[in-house]
Amino acid sequence: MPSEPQDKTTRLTIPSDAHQVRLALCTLFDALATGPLPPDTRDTAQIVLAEALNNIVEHAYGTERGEIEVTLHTSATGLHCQIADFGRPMPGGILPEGRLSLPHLMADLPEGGFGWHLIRSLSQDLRYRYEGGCNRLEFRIESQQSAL
Amino acid sequence: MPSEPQDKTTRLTIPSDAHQVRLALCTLFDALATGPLPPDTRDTAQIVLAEALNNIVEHAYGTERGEIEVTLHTSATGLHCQIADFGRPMPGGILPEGRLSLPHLMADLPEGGFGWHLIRSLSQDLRYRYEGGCNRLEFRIESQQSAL
Amino acid sequence: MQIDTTRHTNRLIVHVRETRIDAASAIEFKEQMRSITQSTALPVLLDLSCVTFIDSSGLGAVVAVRKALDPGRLLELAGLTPAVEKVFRLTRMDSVFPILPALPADLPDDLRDAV
Amino acid sequence: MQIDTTRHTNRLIVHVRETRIDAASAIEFKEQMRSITQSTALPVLLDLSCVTFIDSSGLGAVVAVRKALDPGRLLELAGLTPAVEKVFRLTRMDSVFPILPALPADLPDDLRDAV
Ligand SMILES: Nc1ncnc2c1ncn2[C@@H]1O[C@H](COP(=O)(O)OP(=O)(O)O)[C@@H](O)[C@H]1O
Ligand SMILES: Nc1ncnc2c1ncn2[C@@H]1O[C@H](COP(=O)(O)OP(=O)(O)O)[C@@H](O)[C@H]1O
Repeated sequence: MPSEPQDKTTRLTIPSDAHQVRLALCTLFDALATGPLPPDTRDTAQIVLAEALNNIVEHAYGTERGEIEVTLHTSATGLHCQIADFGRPMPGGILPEGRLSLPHLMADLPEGGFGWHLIRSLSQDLRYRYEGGCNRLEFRIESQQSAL
Repeated sequence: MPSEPQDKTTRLTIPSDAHQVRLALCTLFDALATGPLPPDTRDTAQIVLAEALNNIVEHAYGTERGEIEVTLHTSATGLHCQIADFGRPMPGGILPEGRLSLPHLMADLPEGGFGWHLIRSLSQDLRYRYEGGCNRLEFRIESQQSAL
Repeated sequence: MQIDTTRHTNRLIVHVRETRIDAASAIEFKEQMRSITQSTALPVLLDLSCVTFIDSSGLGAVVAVRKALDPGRLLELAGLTPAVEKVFRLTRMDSVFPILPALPADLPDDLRDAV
Repeated sequence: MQIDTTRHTNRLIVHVRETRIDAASAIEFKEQMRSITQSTALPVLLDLSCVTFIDSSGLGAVVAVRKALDPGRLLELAGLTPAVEKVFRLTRMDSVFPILPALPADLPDDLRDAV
């Protein structure tokens, strides 16, 4: 079967830096704005990608220089994302749980640790593997007007 | 006399492209936001620089590729700007007058031609020369809370 | 370019959720405004409160939006930040467009006093 | 980062004139908010209507702003766009912050009905 007319693959290499991640997201999502994804799916995709990329900048590369490779593929079932980096592997070789804990006292509210909770809540088919010095993260953002 | 502590020179080379001009202005004025210029002067400077740079992209280089060199120098008397490009010279070798003409009918309103009027209204010591294939534009943005 | 709309007292309020209308975005602004304004016949209120910078190309695009509308249809501007206000004033476009000092409340009346 | 303030019915309304509060701007956001909120003791209403994207670093910065304020001082949020609303909801921060559906009118009363 030939691919759907809206099938499209985009590849991008991003230096490990918060400003470069912002620039890449703006470029990608400006282009996606005229694409086949509904607004809600686009927002979801941008949130998940931002969290995944910022985690790599902060935790996988940290103060080291490095590059992040992003491959996006739009199809009828959504946006398929593959992210590769050559930084530190995930602690324990597995993805963080991303459990949310809400304390009772305002003063105890966490100022971080929301990232993996957002990624897990908003993505499908999440997979991670570390091979040959390369972290590979894959997920799909479902293309539908969900109530999420 | 030693230079004032806030004296600072910034140099930047910008590819002739509207998006690159935007990026350069954002970078420059984000940095200036924490500098010694009052907000009103910063707005004025950004307007004048944007007009000068966009004119070069549109008229001096047009569809050709090219680079624009910007040198900014902050001093007690304001922001000194020098802009160089290797595109077409100004028509007749002199700066456009930038006279504003407001028609009576809405349908006759111009959708362009405001650029040089803004540059002339908001800058001091405006100078232009064309030498050895290079357009050189210089001006100063006065550092004061003017009523403009 | 993110632009969305709300309605308030029989006006289409068009919110530009961008910080710049400039040479890099003027064409897209015109195109989106055309499709938005063609979707209704309501008077239009353009909310520029997020726009902290406009250049002459952006100004030209706002003029083009005005000229593309039926001459009898209202196009008001609101929420001009200082740099935008300056460009409109220096080009005398502040005498061409009705400019409101701020946005009308888009709260329901019963909530308006609660906050 | 452009942030400015207005006052309305004894509240300091803080307008974030940026489209993003993200990992690239979270620190600057916190710093500017600290100096702004320290300049008065008024309750604070954070106007996020220009912000079309926030990530977990931006969210963490809003939490940090809340924690830096006196516990008795009100910090309300208003103008959440869809993507921002989604991040607050998924992290349950919508139950931690009072969130207003929209901004209170910042028009003078006599103009409010004219528009
Ligand atoms: N890409 C990564 N590489 C290595 N470690 C990571 C990566 N992403 C997350 N981690 C680890 O998992 C923890 C939880 O991540 P997250 O939920 O995004 O919170 P935060 O980044 O705000 O600390 C991080 O503090 C870090 O120790
Ligand atoms: N940098 C430049 N190089 C060559 N010609 C220019 C340049 N800037 C302006 N011009 C000419 O002067 C005219 C007036 O410029 P301007 O007031 O900025 O209006 P606009 O750019 O909207 O046409 C332009 O239409 C162009 O013909």
